[in-house]
Amino acid sequence: MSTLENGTRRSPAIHAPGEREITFGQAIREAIAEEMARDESIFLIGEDVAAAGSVFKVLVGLLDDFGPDRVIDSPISEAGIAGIGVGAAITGMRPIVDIMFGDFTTLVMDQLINQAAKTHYMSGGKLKVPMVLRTTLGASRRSAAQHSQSLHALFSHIPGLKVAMPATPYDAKGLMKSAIRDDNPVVVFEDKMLYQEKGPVPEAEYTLPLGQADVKRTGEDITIVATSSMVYVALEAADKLDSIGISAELIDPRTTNPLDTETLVQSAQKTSRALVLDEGYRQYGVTGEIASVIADGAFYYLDAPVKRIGAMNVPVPFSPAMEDLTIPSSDYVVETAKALCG
Amino acid sequence: MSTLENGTRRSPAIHAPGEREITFGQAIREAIAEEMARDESIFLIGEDVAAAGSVFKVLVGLLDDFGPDRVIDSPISEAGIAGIGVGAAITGMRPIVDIMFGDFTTLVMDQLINQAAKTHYMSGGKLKVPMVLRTTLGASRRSAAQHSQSLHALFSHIPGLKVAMPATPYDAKGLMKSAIRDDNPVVVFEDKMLYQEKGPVPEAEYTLPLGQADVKRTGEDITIVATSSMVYVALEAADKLDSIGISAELIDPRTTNPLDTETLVQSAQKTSRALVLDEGYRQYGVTGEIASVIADGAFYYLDAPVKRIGAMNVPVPFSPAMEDLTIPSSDYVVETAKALCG
Amino acid sequence: MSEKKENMPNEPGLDAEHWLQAYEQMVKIRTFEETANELYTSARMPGITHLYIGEEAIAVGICEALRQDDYITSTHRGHGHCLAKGAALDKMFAELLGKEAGYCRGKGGSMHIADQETGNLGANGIVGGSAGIATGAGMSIKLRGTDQVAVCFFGDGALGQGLLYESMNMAQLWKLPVIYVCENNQYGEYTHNSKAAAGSMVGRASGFGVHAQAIDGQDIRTVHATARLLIDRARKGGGPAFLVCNTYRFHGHHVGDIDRPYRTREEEAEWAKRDPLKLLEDWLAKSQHVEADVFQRIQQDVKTAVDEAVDFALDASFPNESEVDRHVYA
Amino acid sequence: MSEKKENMPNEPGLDAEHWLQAYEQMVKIRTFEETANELYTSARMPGITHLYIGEEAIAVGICEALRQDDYITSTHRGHGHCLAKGAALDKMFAELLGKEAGYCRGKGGSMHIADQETGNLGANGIVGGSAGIATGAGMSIKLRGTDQVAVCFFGDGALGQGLLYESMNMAQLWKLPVIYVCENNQYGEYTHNSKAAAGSMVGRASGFGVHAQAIDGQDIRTVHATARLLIDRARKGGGPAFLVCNTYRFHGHHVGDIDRPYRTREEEAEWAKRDPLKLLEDWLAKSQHVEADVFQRIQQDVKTAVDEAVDFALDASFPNESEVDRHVYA
Ligand SMILES: Cc1ncc(C[n+]2csc(CCOP(=O)(O)OP(=O)(O)O)c2C)c(N)n1
Ligand SMILES: Cc1ncc(C[n+]2csc(CCOP(=O)(O)OP(=O)(O)O)c2C)c(N)n1
Ligand SMILES: [Mg+2]
Ligand SMILES: [Mg+2]
Repeated sequence: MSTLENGTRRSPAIHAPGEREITFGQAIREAIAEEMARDESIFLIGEDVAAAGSVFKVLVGLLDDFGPDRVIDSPISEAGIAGIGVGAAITGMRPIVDIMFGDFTTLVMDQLINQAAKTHYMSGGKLKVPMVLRTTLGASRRSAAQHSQSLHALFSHIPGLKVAMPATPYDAKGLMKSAIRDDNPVVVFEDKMLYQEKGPVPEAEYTLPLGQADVKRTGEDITIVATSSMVYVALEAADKLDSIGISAELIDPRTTNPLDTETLVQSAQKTSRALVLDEGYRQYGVTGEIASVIADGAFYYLDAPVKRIGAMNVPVPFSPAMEDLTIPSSDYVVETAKALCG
Repeated sequence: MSTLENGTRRSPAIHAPGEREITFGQAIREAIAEEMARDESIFLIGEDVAAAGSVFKVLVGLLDDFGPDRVIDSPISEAGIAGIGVGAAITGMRPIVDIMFGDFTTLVMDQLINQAAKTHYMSGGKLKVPMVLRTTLGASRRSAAQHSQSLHALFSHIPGLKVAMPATPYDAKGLMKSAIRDDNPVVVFEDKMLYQEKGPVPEAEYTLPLGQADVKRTGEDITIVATSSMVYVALEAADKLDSIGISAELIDPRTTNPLDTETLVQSAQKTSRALVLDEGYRQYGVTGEIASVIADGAFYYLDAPVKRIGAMNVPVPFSPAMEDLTIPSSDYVVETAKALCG
Repeated sequence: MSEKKENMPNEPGLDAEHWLQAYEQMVKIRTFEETANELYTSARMPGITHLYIGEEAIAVGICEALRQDDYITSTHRGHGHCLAKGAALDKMFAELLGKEAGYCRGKGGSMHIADQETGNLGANGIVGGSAGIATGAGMSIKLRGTDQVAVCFFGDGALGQGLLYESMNMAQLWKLPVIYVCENNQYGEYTHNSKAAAGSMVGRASGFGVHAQAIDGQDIRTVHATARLLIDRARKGGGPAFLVCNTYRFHGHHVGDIDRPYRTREEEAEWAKRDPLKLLEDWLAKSQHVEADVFQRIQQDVKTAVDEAVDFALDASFPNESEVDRHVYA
Repeated sequence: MSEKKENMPNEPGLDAEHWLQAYEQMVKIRTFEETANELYTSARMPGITHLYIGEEAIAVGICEALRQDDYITSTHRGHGHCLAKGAALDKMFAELLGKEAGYCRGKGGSMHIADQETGNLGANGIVGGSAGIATGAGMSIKLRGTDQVAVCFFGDGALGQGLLYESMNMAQLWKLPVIYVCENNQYGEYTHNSKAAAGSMVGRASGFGVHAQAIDGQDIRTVHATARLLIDRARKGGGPAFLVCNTYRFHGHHVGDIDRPYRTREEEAEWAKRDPLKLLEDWLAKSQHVEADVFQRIQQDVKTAVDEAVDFALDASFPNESEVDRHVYA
């Protein structure tokens, strides 16, 4: 996926003939299963992850494959299981802690920010915390304000943590495997609306480095940076832009921390225009960082200000009549891009 | 403080003759005491806030003045007292919840983000949460990674919350009073290194609006935006820049949310150069938002990229030999400003 | 975990009329929930919702012992609490459908219904998330010097949340008038509480010095009598209490949880015998000689009211687009 | 809160030699802490620190019952735990002074000393913050199938943190080998625990089904004997335990807390009579006929070692500037 010939375009959801196609959810499961088979120190803990295979059914089958010692249903104790993750990681295990909805990560902040993220540093490099916290992001499920947030910016802010937010099944598998192998606490955000999304995933084993952006589509006139499911919104927008003669390059950072600033800046230097798209709240979030990085690094190349599109700065409303307004749409991306290129 | 004649400069710590001068800590106490005397629905709750007057001694005397029903020592239960704050606020009180160190706000994230911030919206405007959460920020006390963070960006990201971060005694008093009177949850971050800082504070009552930046110093060549104690670092830098013929305008947003974007952008449009200074971690924090706002709003006026200076992206180290390196210094600000103006 | 101390407190001496009113409330919840389920299965309701069917005796038994100015906090499985505390059917349905006429103008939805007029401080999507809020309401009552009481409803799953213990500790320290009601319906989502809660539920609260007891949550007379005592005690400054009501949700965790592979049909059948509506009906018929047609009339009246409310909600309009960024700040 | 069940378990039949070794460990901690205090008052130590003086019998009594490969988690008042688990004086002082030779290369300081070689998973600046970590270590032990044990030290103030209850619940559910040791020194900072902890400390744990008891924390023989039993039980799969050790910190909350207006000099004098070092000395002298000069020699040897360690630390160099952004990521 990561090397595309100049000028070609390929949606992450469209695959070459003969390639195997699985869903995003299957890709996550496959990554976890492969890693658990490879390394006995990996275990998974969370609410309804074992018998029920998670509320999103993403983990179905793992309990059968690895047994109840390694796939553990926990009480509804987010802080507690995050703490268990940290303690187990420090003492030789590689826990995967499952936090059902990203909104509930508010309950694990102390364990993540003050413990997991700082243990390696505070111990002068002696202890390490090879732990994955996987959780979700994304609105539009009519789940209202406490089940729809995209809180990845909070974690991206904290040194000592890494943050991955895959958009495609291919990226999901490759990044999850790397996250599990990483010796640091890595938070993986999965858009719950993507679990059924299909895409090509090779049978052969592979991993993707954390910190390497992917050019999801090449283009000449404007750089669109998009994360997680916003990649699909951006692709749709790119198609529409294409039809009016604007060629958009689409870059998916894939991890916000580490952030592949080089790829972002180079693209903006090439296209002279940039737009950043992320489903987190717009204010003090991911778009601010990325736009700043580009506005700084490509300053002398830019023909227009870097624009940012995020979730509307409101709690996510329940009513369908309102919820969809809070999420960036491809039309809005097109409008913004047109204005920049106009 | 907020209206300064063009060209004059006045350090927030320097006052006109005859004006009363008190410390930042006294200003905070005075604000709380005045408001508590005015409005019986205000109460204060926190760890060692009553008998001990807080570990920073900022609240000494309040217990005597208002009694143990309104100045309440709590168990070490940050999440619990934040929850109590929300519930009391919904039912007609105006709680001030004291979280001793900003680092411990990681424990109240759910109550702040999922409850306090969203209650008004989720209830369709029926319930409101007039609550203040006061806490600290700032490093350089040799307190190491769990007692030195400046986590205000995390709260600034969340719609429904307001965030104030006063730099001077004058601002501290005026903003604290407004925070207490505000019908929304307001998080007030006080730099613990500023409590002894003196400055002019009128005897007469006043409040300062949340969302209005203050021009702490006017200038022509570069705009320096600085928050909380970074205002002092910026003032020092501005003096040094002055001596080499660079005239810096210093703007203190005073609240990150709401953010007075107009004042920021106008200043940058005037000076054509901008630099943003904040003690939070640099990545995905306050500097990213403010730099983006300026880079966007002043795009066609800027002669150089907007630069950001934040705390180094590392957990705060204990050793004095390292800790000071992580905090922005006036010399570094001068270097950066010189490079921008060069 | 087996702590069914089914001690029946002194009969409060209520007459058949009172119990028929309680019966009507239970029927209202039951019918509301069945209708909500239909709205879901017929794809007329956005999202999902969690049905209270089977647990009605708890909300009604307790809320009938409360005054209008008393407070409750509720959960994701909150319709029963809202209705029992006095919410109107039409605004409830309107909220479930995301309409502007709903309790929260469509912003909250099923999981966030709040209504300050009936003292409902809000349902909550965060398990255990309202323990602090209810305790804060108790603090507010104490500071304002009124004799209100706050009831915190939560499920057995919330026993996993540390906030609950922080809250109970403070409520006991400061003798706040808060009743913590654990609706022990045996499961948190798809996990039985024997796999989630070690030790004794009542013991967890009594360790903090909080008066604690467990009762049969299917028998509204037990629930109500116990609630009266505890609420009265709290009102008089006797401090908080913790009440485990043993119960069962007759449906799945949410409307989409149809197969329920995590529990047996036999277990469900056992509990179905202890349907709270049926139990009250039987008692009223046997001991109070209430005729069968009385129940039928109540059911029919409720059905009519529910149907009207649904029609109202279906016809009601969605909020205006301009509504979306209102009420972020007060 | 008064739960001094001073039940002395069976005498483990240890000889004078063993107790002299324990005595030396206690003296080491005492002397370390007095020296740390001096470093502070003479402005040679950056920041502040929390002294363990008065509580030595707990750390030593428990750690003497642990193997090197057992784990502990510690607190802001952590020097005693670190030393009792086997930390070296010189690296401890070096860390307190922010030197590169310190346990954490100067990055952690007094509040964050960790040493994987002695199984010390780290002191913690967040009250109660290590409850989850210790429990995770217990989980790790269980999954790896070893017979190690993890001890979680915390103060009475940590009883206010919900995480502790979440952790104990899971430890009990899964029978994890974790001993939760509550060092009840009566105060959390400047607040007496009668104002912070309602109910019964042991009751809080036993509510979760966790074996719980309270003992005299000043008598190392009681502490050690109890610890041996509980640790042995945990090692054999008997599950977690909760142990309240009643004690007192002889100094202020931290080195800068000189006036201690929140407690009386009389109370302090009462507790001073129960100095854990003195108690052991007395017992050794009376029952084991150990001569006074033996204690003196131990004290002197320790003093010499501590002095050497301080000199080492004072002479040691600060970390290089380039160290500052190392170890953010592994
Ligand atoms: C903090 C938190 N964790 C997880 C969830 C997901 N969740 C929703 S309901 C539920 C089960 C709650 O069980 P219980 O408290 O017993 O209530 P019941 O559904 O049985 O009425 C879970 C885990 C949540 N909403 N909040
Ligand atoms: C979560 C958290 N809240 C508050 C503090 C500030 N604080 C540091 S030590 C302390 C008192 C702790 O009391 P206790 O647990 O009894 O330990 P002791 O100091 O008595 O040994 C407090 C409140 C903290 N470090 N962490
Ligand atoms: Mg349940
Ligand atoms: Mg203590």
